[in-house]
Amino acid sequence: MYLGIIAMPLALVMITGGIDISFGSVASLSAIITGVTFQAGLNIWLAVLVGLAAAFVAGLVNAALIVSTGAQPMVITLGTLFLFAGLALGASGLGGVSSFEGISGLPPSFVALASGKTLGVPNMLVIFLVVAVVFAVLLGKSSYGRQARLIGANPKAAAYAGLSIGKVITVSYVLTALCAGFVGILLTSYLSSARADIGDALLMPTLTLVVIGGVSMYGGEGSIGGVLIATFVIGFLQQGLRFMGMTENQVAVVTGSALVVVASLRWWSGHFRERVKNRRVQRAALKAEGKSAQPVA
Amino acid sequence: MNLRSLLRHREAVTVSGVVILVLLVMLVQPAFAAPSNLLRIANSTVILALLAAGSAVVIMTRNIDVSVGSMLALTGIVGGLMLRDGVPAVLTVVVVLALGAALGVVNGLGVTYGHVPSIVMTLGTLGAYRGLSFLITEGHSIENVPAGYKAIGRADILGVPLLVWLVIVALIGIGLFLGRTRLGRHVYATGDNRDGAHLIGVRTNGVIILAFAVSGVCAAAAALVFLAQVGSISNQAGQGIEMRAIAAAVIGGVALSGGVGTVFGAAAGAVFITAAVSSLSFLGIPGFWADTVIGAILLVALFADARVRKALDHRRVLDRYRAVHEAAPDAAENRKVAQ
Amino acid sequence: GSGDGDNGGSSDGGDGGDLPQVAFIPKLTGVGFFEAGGAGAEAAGGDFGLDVQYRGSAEASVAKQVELINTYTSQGYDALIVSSVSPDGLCSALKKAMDQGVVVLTWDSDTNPECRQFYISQGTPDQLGSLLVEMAAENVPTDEAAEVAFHYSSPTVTDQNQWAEVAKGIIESDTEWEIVDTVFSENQTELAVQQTEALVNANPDLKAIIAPDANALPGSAQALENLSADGIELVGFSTPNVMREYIENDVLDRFALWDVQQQGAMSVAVAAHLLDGNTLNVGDTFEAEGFGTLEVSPNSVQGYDYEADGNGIIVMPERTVFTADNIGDFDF
Amino acid sequence: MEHDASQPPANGVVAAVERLWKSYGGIPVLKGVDIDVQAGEIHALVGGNGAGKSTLMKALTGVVTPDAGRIVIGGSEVRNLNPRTAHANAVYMVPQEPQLFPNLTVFENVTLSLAVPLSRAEVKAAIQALGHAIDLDARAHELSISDQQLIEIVRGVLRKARLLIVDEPTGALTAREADQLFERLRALAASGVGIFYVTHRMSEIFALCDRVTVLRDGAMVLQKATADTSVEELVSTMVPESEQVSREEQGQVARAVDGPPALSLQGFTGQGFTDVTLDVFPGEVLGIAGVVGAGRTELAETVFGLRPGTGDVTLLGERYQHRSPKRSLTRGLSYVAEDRHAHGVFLLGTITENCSSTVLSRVTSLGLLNSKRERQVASRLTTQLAVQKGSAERRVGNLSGGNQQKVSLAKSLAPEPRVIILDEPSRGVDVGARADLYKMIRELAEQGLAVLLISSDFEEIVELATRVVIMRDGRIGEELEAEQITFSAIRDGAFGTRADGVSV
Ligand SMILES: Nc1ncnc2c1ncn2[C@@H]1O[C@H](COP(=O)(O)OP(=O)(O)OP(=O)(O)O)[C@@H](O)[C@H]1O
Ligand SMILES: Nc1ncnc2c1ncn2[C@@H]1O[C@H](COP(=O)(O)OP(=O)(O)OP(=O)(O)O)[C@@H](O)[C@H]1O
Ligand SMILES: [Mg+2]
Ligand SMILES: [Mg+2]
Repeated sequence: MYLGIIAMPLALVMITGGIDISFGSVASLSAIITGVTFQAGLNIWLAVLVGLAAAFVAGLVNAALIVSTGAQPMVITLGTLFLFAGLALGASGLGGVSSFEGISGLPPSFVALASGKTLGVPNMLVIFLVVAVVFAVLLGKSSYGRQARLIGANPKAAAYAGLSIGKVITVSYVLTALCAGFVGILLTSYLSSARADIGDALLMPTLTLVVIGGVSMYGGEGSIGGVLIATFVIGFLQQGLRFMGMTENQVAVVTGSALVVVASLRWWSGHFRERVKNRRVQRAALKAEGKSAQPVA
Repeated sequence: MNLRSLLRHREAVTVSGVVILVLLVMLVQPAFAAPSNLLRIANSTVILALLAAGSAVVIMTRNIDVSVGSMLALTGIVGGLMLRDGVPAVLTVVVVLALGAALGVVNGLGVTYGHVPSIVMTLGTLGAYRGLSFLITEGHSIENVPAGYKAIGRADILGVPLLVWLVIVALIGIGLFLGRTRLGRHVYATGDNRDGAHLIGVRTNGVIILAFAVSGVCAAAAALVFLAQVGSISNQAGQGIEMRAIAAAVIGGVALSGGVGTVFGAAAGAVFITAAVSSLSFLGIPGFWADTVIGAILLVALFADARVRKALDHRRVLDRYRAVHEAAPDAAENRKVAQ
Repeated sequence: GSGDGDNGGSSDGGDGGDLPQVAFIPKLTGVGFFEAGGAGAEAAGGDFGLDVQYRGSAEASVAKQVELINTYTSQGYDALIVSSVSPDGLCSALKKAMDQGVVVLTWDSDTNPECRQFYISQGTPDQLGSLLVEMAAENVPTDEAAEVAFHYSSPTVTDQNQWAEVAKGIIESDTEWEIVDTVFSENQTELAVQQTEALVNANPDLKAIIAPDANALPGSAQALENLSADGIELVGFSTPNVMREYIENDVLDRFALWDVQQQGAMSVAVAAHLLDGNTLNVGDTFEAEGFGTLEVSPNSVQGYDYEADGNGIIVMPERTVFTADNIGDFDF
Repeated sequence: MEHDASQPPANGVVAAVERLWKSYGGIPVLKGVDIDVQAGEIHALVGGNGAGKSTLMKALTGVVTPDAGRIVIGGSEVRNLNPRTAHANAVYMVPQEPQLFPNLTVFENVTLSLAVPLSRAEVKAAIQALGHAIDLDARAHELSISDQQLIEIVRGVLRKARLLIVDEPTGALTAREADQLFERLRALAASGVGIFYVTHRMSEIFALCDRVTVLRDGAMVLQKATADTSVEELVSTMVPESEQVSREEQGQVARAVDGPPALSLQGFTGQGFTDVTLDVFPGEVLGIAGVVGAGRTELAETVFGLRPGTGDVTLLGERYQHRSPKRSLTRGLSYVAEDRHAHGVFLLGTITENCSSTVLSRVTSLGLLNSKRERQVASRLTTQLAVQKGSAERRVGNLSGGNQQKVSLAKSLAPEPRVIILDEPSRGVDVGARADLYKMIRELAEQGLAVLLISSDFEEIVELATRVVIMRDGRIGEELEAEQITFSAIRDGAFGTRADGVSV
């Protein structure tokens, strides 16, 4: 779920042809800043706003560097991955907590954010579905999403078509950072402790969801629906395998192989379907001409 | 070669980055530029440089390989087990490199004939290979690599560590292969325009499989270095190193969009990263701030590089147009003659 | 049957036959230290009639551990014995497990005391922190100025930071030493080698490296071997099998550890005692087969204020300093 | 193994396909086509956009795998053909869209495709023989689309092929370069090479080719020696009667001279052109003629706001500084890019998405796309431009070249501009569609649009322009009006031959 919430804006970034690998650090940064400001005496919900603001700024930094230098987003966000992670550590130090302790004592109302239920439905599921709907509409139905897709498909043609490339790209990185910050705060609520390393393990699994969801690394292709399906399928698959008593490493081997096999089958099944269809039209056309088919090669 | 044409070579920019970094740190701590320390940095870079070079070859074909860390672990564990159980070093080296090639070929086959996007394929094997290494070791790390083998890690020729020499030779080999041979040029062509390469008769599938195999061999070579330098290996070895390897390649001028870059650039990028990390101890920056400083160094370097590049490109466009227009009267002459 | 069975949560969930199921969870798998603890725990399972399973994830992360804990809780395991990567990160998951009647213990690395019943400790931070300084002081006189450095896994890991803090405090108050740097190697062996090499080159007058991490210590030893640096004293915590050759090659003189296999086994013994329906409180003693008499200490030995019934710390009786003389006696 | 092209095979037939079928997604594109080419023959292949010409040629070179049918090369059937085996059988195709390696140098681009290494001098000579000098060390992505096309052709002619296929090579070439190409092709044919020549230009068929085959909707509808047929016959078989549009009279639209110019440039200077001053009035078609490399594309892109430039621009009576594509489009200036694959269309997008890409704000309410309005825009434009029938949800990347060009046009017409710059608008457009296009350009002008037409096809300029300026080496040369607009006048101006009194 947590992964899914970041996977969706990340999908957006990748659809514009970019990539953001710094989101784990942004999650940490936002979590720790929320914790530190809370500890300094701020109301927890105001502290959450401060944490989100930090994430917003982090997103702007990513976007500004990428748009202004034109360097590859992968390396820029690698730089900010280190930078934000370091700042998160630093912030916890400045907040007077030793970085390894984390900040606890968060109010129950905040802890209930991630682990509570609303009308019997887990809050996390509600949040996840709301975010999913927002992004599905944004990418599938809005002008912004269309522009993102067109920019990813062909940035030069997008420039010729008068699209505001800088603006769209900036929004996509800022959204990713905001969602990452939000996830950092949700994890803080879930673990009822704000820590500077909370987002460390998010990168690879989130990236996996996005690419399994069918988003192209080179931009222009992909949908939120795919990411959504990937989130649930992978989640259930791993949970199920664990339930069957597999060790983490066996789970890793099985998920890894399943991933590859499914991706391959997706292509091959499409290929065979197309061939069957083409054969059928050909036969029909030949029959109409009153001749018999003579399949060759 | 004047400065501008030098700067146009991306590797040269990365090397200058390293030099500038060394000079800056030297101002604070002269010991940083001591030959012994520079050699140590070179020695520490060997593993990352090999992985970066392998990643670079794959990236040149417009694919990506995030499984290098897992391949390092798996091949290293097999190598470690063989060495520990007394298999001769030469045989071990051959088997490990062959295993690396095989793991790479699996990636390559999945990407070409399996039609799996390379990021998905190698994310899959990232998990699978590491899981396998765990299943082989059952979680135990492999100790007691024979001292004779570990001596390789400390041997030197003319004061420069043997492993550094070996890696330089390997890089030159790969570099010559890519730059000078027909097949090597096909690697670039495939990454630059796969349809176009297919059209002129390049075996693009073969080239891609080859690139992944090279990456696997590089990871296996890195594993052999790991065993010599570290003397033990666990199934955790190389976890998360794939991103650093890719970053090194990109810093060294390899474009993720394919068709551009050299293995020397990738290796220079690796040196840059290692030098930046190890400069911290010399600058007296506590480990606590390490990430912040590394991030800042990287971003400043990228920013400066982008500025230089933009200015150069601008100059080049102007030069081209000037050349076109100055040549124009000439061209008109030719046309008349041709009439 | 389950131990604190008042909630009637779980009898024998899963498919583990009739034996109560116990999950023994390391910070991460693939490290000799944890593997040894796991082996000790699984072996002890047979002695105490428990089905002990050593389960962990390959990376040390809060999220992974929470996932594991939740999985085993919902599968109806009877006891969880965790080496926590975070003092409070696992709290809500562990509390949920306790609410369902699962016996929750920690070993090696503790959580906040309210999130578990008992912590099977290898030693209090005071014991281990001063042990580090004592070992270094064997070869580096405390009354002379000397440069020392720390090297362990990460600024966010709990136990190592606690030991280091105690050690740093002692160094500051009781010695003339100066702490020049603290470096981290994030559980990566090759990084550990490189960090120590850089450390040594950057500080030519360095006299001692204190590496209380099972990965940083062998990495540092290898680095000193690679650099042929003789004048530097290296001490720390790691397992004997990993360090044997460095002791034999005289790269370092001594390092310490507790018997981690025994720690695993002891945790299982405590779990078995609780699953038998017994209760334990601070000050209680009980006989555990093979361990003699164990005593429950208050949480305060670890620096906590928290006090509650059925909650405390069980400290392992002894820690071992390994030297060339005794290392041959150990195999883990 | 390369075959020596100088030895014609015993059998006169170099290559043939028999009963070839190919469908895409259940839609047949080739319906059992039979065609062959003789040694020494130049065989023209013509047909409307999307008739299947390129697909047929791709099948012959193994780029696409046919669903059924036989491919015979040099007398024996070749199964499982792929480009490599095609090369081994000495078959080579110059593709319709350049497929160069953008990051490799020109020299590498040429030599990589050859089995025998060539020296730099040889490559240079080969390029110069077909056109003008191109820097061998330039990277292919720095070349204009016409230069890229030229390099593609050079690759083809240097290749020792027994069967050479050229798919619309002259689309991006000027008359002179085309002439040089023809000479070269004739020489190759004389040495025994069989050549398939795909084109939309009727004149070329009769000037160059021995035999002509007309393809319509994936089926062969006519095959004759060129001597036995006529333009009229070809056109009428290519385009079904019902769809034929009567060719417009040569009569040009009168321009409304009175009133201010719609677009006016004063002392305009930028990369590749200097001190350009010109006015375009509403209702006129101003042709800008010139040879490849004259700087016309740069001029257009600078006005449109894609490149920096200095000097005064007045658009619809207002000064237009701080130019950007977005501002241009909202202020009524559109540009149809020269390189449609790189700049013109989104190959991954659908026809509808392409059409609406320039008017997204108009089909959006409250940030959400109104798909009904979007489809209306798209269907109006696709009908107007006669884009291939079928679903508007097709990917543009799957359309034939000519139809892609129409989509590129549609995209620029969507914002209902007052001034439109067309850069090589009819490249790759078939005869029928070209007539439609010309008619449409005239109509646009009649409706009061100011049209700036950049074209290297001088006939096109003659046919459409009401006024012509000639650009050479980045400067505006002479201006031609009314009767002065003739093919030879333009050619003389463009090549600068008039000044020396050399007649052509
Ligand atoms: N990859 C593809 N997928 C789906 N349809 C395709 C694909 N390639 C071509 N087509 C369709 O096949 C038909 C024939 O295309 P082709 O490119 O052969 O036409 P053409 O005769 O060369 O036209 P033009 O003169 O415009 O170049 C068109 O309808 C086109 O849309
Ligand atoms: N991006 C670029 N960088 C450097 N030089 C370029 C670039 N684009 C084009 N040129 C060069 O500038 C010159 C003029 O370009 P271009 O061919 O676009 O002119 P043009 O008059 O529009 O010709 P045409 O429209 O007939 O192709 C050519 O020699 C070309 O190689
Ligand atoms: Mg075509
Ligand atoms: Mg042009």
